[in-house]
Amino acid sequence: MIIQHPLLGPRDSSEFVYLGDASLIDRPDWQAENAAEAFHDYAYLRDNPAGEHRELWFHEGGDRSWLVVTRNTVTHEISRVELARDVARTRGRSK
Amino acid sequence: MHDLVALTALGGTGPESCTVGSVSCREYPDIALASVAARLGHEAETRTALATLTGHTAPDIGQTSGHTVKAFWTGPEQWMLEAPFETHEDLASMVKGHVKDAASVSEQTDAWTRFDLEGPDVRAVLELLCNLDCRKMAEGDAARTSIHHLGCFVLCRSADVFSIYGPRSSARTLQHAIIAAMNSAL
Amino acid sequence: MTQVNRLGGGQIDRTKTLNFKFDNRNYTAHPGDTLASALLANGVRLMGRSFKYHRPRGVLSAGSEEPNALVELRKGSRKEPNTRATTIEMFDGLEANSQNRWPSLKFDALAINDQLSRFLTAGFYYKTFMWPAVFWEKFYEPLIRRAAGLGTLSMQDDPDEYDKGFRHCDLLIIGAGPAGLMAALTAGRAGSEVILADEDFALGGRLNSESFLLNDDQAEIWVAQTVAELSAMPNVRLMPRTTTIGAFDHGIYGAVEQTGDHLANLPTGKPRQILWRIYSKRALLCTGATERPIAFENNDRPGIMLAGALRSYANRFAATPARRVAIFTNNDDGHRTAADLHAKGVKIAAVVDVRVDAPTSGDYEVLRGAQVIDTKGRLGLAFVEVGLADGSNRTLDVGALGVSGGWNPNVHLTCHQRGRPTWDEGLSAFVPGETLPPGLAVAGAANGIMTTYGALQSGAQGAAQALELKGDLPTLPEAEDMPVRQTPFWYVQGCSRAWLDQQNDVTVKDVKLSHQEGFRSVEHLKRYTTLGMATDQGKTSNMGGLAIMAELAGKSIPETGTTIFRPPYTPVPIATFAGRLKGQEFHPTRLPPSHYWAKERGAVFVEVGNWLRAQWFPLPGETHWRQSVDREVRQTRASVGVCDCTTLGKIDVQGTDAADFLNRIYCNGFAKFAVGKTRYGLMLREDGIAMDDGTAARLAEDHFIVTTTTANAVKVYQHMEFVRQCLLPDMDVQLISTTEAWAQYAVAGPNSRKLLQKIVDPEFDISNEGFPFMGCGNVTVCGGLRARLFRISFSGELAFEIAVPSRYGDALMRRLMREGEEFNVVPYGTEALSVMRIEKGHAAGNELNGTTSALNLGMARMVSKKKDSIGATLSEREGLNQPDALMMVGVKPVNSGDKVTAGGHLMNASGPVDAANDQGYITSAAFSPSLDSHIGLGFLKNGGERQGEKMRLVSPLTELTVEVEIVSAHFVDPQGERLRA
Amino acid sequence: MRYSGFQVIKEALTGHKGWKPAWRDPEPKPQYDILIIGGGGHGLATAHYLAKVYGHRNVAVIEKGWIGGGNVGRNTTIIRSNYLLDGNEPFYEFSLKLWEGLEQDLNYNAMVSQRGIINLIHSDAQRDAFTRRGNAMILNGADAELLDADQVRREYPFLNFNNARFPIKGGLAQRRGGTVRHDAVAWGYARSADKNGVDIIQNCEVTGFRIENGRCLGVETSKGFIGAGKVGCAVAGNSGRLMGMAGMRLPIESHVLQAFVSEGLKPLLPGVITFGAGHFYVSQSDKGGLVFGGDLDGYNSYAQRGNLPVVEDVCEGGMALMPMIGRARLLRMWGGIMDMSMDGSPIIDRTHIDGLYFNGGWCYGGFKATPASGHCFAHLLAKDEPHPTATAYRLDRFRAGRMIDEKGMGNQPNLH
Repeated sequence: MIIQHPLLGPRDSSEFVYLGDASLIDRPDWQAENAAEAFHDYAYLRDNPAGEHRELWFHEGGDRSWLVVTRNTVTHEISRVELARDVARTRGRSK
Repeated sequence: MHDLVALTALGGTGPESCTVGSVSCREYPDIALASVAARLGHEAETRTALATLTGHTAPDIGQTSGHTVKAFWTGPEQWMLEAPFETHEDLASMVKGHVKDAASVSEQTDAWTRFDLEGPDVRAVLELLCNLDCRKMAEGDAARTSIHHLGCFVLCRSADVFSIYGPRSSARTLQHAIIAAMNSAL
Repeated sequence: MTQVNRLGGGQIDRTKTLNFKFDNRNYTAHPGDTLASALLANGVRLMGRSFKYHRPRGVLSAGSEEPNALVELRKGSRKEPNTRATTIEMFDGLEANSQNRWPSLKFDALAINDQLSRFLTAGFYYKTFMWPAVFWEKFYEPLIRRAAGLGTLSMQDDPDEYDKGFRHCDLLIIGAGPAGLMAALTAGRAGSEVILADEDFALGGRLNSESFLLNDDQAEIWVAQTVAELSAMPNVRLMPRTTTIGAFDHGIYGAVEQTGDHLANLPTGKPRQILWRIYSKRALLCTGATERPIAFENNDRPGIMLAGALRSYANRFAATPARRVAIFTNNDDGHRTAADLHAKGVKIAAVVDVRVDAPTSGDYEVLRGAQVIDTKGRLGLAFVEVGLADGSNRTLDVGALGVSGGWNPNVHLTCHQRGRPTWDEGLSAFVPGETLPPGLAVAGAANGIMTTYGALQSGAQGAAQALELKGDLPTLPEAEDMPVRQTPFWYVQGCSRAWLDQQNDVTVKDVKLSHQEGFRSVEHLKRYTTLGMATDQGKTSNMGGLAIMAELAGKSIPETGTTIFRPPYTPVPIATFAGRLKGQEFHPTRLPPSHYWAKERGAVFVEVGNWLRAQWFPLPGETHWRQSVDREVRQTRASVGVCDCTTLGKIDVQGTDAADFLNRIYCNGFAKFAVGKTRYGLMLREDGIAMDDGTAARLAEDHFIVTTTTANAVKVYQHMEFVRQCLLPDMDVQLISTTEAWAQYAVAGPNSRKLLQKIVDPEFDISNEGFPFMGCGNVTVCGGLRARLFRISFSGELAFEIAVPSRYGDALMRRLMREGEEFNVVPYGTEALSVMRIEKGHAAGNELNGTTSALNLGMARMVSKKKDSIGATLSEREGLNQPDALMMVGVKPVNSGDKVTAGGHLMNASGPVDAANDQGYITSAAFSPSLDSHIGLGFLKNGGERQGEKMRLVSPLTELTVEVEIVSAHFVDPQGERLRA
Repeated sequence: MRYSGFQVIKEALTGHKGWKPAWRDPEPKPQYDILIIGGGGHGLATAHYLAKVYGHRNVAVIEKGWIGGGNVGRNTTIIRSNYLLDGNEPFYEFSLKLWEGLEQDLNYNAMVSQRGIINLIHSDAQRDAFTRRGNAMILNGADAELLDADQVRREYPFLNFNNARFPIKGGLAQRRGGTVRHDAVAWGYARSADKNGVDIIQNCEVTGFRIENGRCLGVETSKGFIGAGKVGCAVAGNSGRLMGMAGMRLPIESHVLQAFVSEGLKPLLPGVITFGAGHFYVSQSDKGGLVFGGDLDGYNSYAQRGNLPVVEDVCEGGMALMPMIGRARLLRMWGGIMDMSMDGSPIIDRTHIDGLYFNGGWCYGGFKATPASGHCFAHLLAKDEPHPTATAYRLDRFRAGRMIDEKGMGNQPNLH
């Protein structure tokens, strides 16, 4: 596969390491009421869609960026690639 | 001045080199390296500091620039600086002196081994080594890629001169891969 | 032997004669021949035996679709079984042997299977060989295995080199027939980066096999001119002998170039084959079509082949299987073969055409509305039995029969991303479907355009569209443009032993049985009968089987379905996919800075991941490794030892938020600790299980050096980048690995300080007061070399780790040895390192095995509840906090001299020994010179409470039971006085 | 009709007129006691044991395509019970014992071939881990044997002992391990279940569940609504898709695992061989093909196809371990969809919806588990309590912190 790196352009997916669903960015609040339940769902439950999937790839053999790749799990078509750091910020993560 | 004898990454007191057909491969130990990563919110200062250090604006993505001290892009707001070893052995602290708290600086000199490939058919060798579109690479281009399972930097110095930086501890493996490709392609 | 069946003309170089051997007989050939064409020219029709019935077989085709003529090429370690004679480019000295026969090709004992064929129908083995059960492995299976299989491997290592490479292009053109050549011309002249790949050694495709004209010239002349023009273009790369094997995601194609297979010997350093990963913006599939046979009784005899193949042998290779031949066809293309062979002086006994309105094509007899109903000839075709339109029979006395059932477009690569071809009524064949691999277009016969002019035109248009070229296309040569219509004729009614899959011996009868037993979906048919599962992947057989199943099911062919094709297009040597990454080059080898010095010292080395580390340093007279290791341990604990620990991961963590960042990464507190200090840290995975441990040294307010275990260096770095970029994007932290930049040595033992005081420059105070336990800092050594010093200990002794730039690592080690002589310094390897850490009770890889929590490791109290750190929350789940949870303990044999086995399980002193009573297991074991006893670390249920308990350590696997006592994991210096000395 | 050598001869002599379809092709009834979704190995095995062991005859198996078309039709056919953890080993040993009697049980020759399996050892740490595993196997009543380097060399002289990057230091062997003709497993179970009255309904795709106040009443299908007292789902690979229709999120990701077969060769490999320093395992089929595989492609996928990097990775492993296969040709590659669970172990359990039961998360170990999975799922469906060997395969084990993590990789499915 070829991932259109937002900074580097087309790069072979073999340069990347795959982690999984991009929802791993949305780490729950450790002090919340239902923290235990929330962390269980966060760590273990997946939508696992047959279709569009937002997922995390690490450019190990490149610039060491984490990317959020939107890829169809049936056709492997990639429709969007973003820097995970930007996505994390838009999803309200900070320090 | 200390009296410890340095070894090259290949384990010799001097660099190794070999030639196949029109292409030569030379180990290049006489280089000092330091990585520079801009601190959050200090990207502009860092670039300015790099400009004064290299005498050239900080290189853009996939680029390299500079004169005695050269810089090439390694990641978002992150660069690697190159300078002659004999004059800049302690490059990192010199650079840190310039960038101060605008950037994090880390000595990288001996993290890497460098091989310079030179010759008219050098690109025929490179296409057996890495998936970069080497035929399209021009002077000043730099990219990280994987060679023989090793994370390497490939820099295009001129039409028929390329530098390959690979992990120091795997210098033997990298050299073997390069020479095998030279024998195969040439 | 002379080339009795060599004809005039053809594209072979008669000025050179090549010698070759088949089944140890000598023959001659010419450059331009394949093994198959050369054998035919030499009057050899019998080339192989079939898989199941061991029927005599010759060539069916003239290309890579060949199911029959499989041979063992070359000898010794270079033997290649199952090699298609039709694609072997002739070279001088070639040697090949027939396969799957014994004792000889002519007399094959297992031909008996042919007599037993009525018992050996499709799937018979599912219904028998069941009693008695033990007989299967002992008797039935070995029998079946020996009969099955085709060629034999040499069982020797493949001595050849292979390569892999990468190429990039705007347009990849797959197939260099009329469509491909015209496409290349169009794209090449437009200046695009073009790769034109073809499996054949001669570009031109079918044009090389046809007699018709392009622009009033022989087609081969136009081919030569076009190839010449293309080779002169710097932007066009011609890749003959290159099979495009697969269409993978996002325009990446796999292609195998046969760089050495046509050579008698490989030049040194040159690869036999290269696997190219071709990165294409667009691709054009111009792979032409494959002729399909007609099934009739005994249609598999040597001499019976596809009519187009017969034509290829005559026109391109100037060879014929016989001087007197017949044609069996349902379409006009069969007549073209007759005409061409007739023109070459081959006698055409008759053209048997199933059509009553068949045309007259030349000066020979055409039997209209006739069908071939049987054939005779044991090792080669002798007679053809024809059923005539009037119901009477005629016997033709011929040595060869050309069969044409029409042509199937080669759609294979269009299916590689699971696209399904669609049925074309006019052609009665499958053509490329709606969903193609993105970026791929199809031209020429592969797209169902069956005329030469149409192929040329669609090639040019295909290239223009793919590259969005404006302006006029190159002018096309004049070429035949006869509309082609194929009316299907799959098999002759009433036949039963009529072969569909010739290699796997699947006949019309088998398909009928499969239908009768309910295996009616195409996939069931394939799997039950093995139709299309042979080395040719059903290129000539799938359609026939499918058509017959459709007829039996009373459905149309598209209703019955189609089987899609998978990569590779043709079989590829496993070595080609590995390239150079074999033997010692399988993985990179990482050498620590002291490697060359250690080699001089005669160290014994061991692989630790990709690292090669010194395991121990034997001295003259030491005959057993234990002697060396015990000495290294004793000497280190008694005085001082040095060990290269460069392999530990080192991550440079900088930034104003570095401390907060580490506080999140480690489960124990990290917020406040002083510059110049080092702290032990435990990292959890988010699931609360220990990921890795190490130390963090604070060199400055905003600068830490984090160490990881050797094994987890890469994983931990990824994890830290994940937390930095995805979870804490606004923290000011920068990370970079510095593992290889610094040569780092552990200097351990009561005299380690004394030794280092001779190395570290005097202005640095490393006394216990000036540089206490867990201290760290920048120093200089040997008169000014920058270095880093850490006072940390893995061995449990007073110890330091000293780091200098890697290039000076060798020199520093030599200096430590020289300056250490007065203290009787000893270098120690990974074994002694491991013994000492077990004695000290430090957890390592065997304990941090991915299933143990901080609690299991006895560090539950380290997990801070006052902060948010990775893994803290999920580490509180009840399943991980059972009262009888496993806890790390030490074990000691009750009877000194008894051995402790890592991997042994712990059982109560009495009671049954089984899984239900399992109490725990031993992770690490060693002989401790310090305690003069074997000792071990392990995990024991409720281990915290069980010190002093006697238990049984059992290892049924190694037939061992030892009585052990549970003790503290800290065998040596439990109070840690030595560390602080 | 009973299969036997005698029957084969009789039919041969009478022109094979008497062979009947291996299973009927019925239309679905409106209501069944138990409905199995998924006509793969596990679903068909469940039906067989439900009928034969637990006496349930009013059972149907519905399959969206043709039976045996899922992973049972596209795997590397290995059977073994060389597991480490208490949650797993008894179950897989139970499975191996069922394999050993399968053909007589089914009256179908699935070519269960116990020619042994060996996991090679390349480091001391690996030996320690395999010793612990071998002991666990024996303590659970399975067979295991620890071989040293010389023993391995004697049994497998063709392995790379002379120029290995990671020298072979021994191996953990299980002599009772081996291979089975995978398609025949599906067909044998189908034929037996059908004989015992189970309806096998092909080309019948589930489009939804009918769930009313917390209870599952049946399924909507391409052939209309089918009612059932209990519905068991056994569609590993597509578990996410199917259970999604019931509104469930699972601790499972779907990944692609590629497998490969070479051209047919005369016998050369004694059994199953697993490389310990790279991603490669191999056996040789009765037809002579080398059947081999390696690691997952590593990304979520339902595409049933993979990409080149893993093909290369697997072949690199093969060449590193046995350079003699270099000139054998890779004939065919294919990809299967794996239900990769969060700890690498399967799930056989009730769901929070009454009458809806789940069997999945088999990762790439599903084939060897087929008989036990069917038997245990049948037990659960028939008795509403887990089979003694499958008590650990709970859906809620992650919430409880009772993972069954053989590889110690944690909650990252593509690492298991």
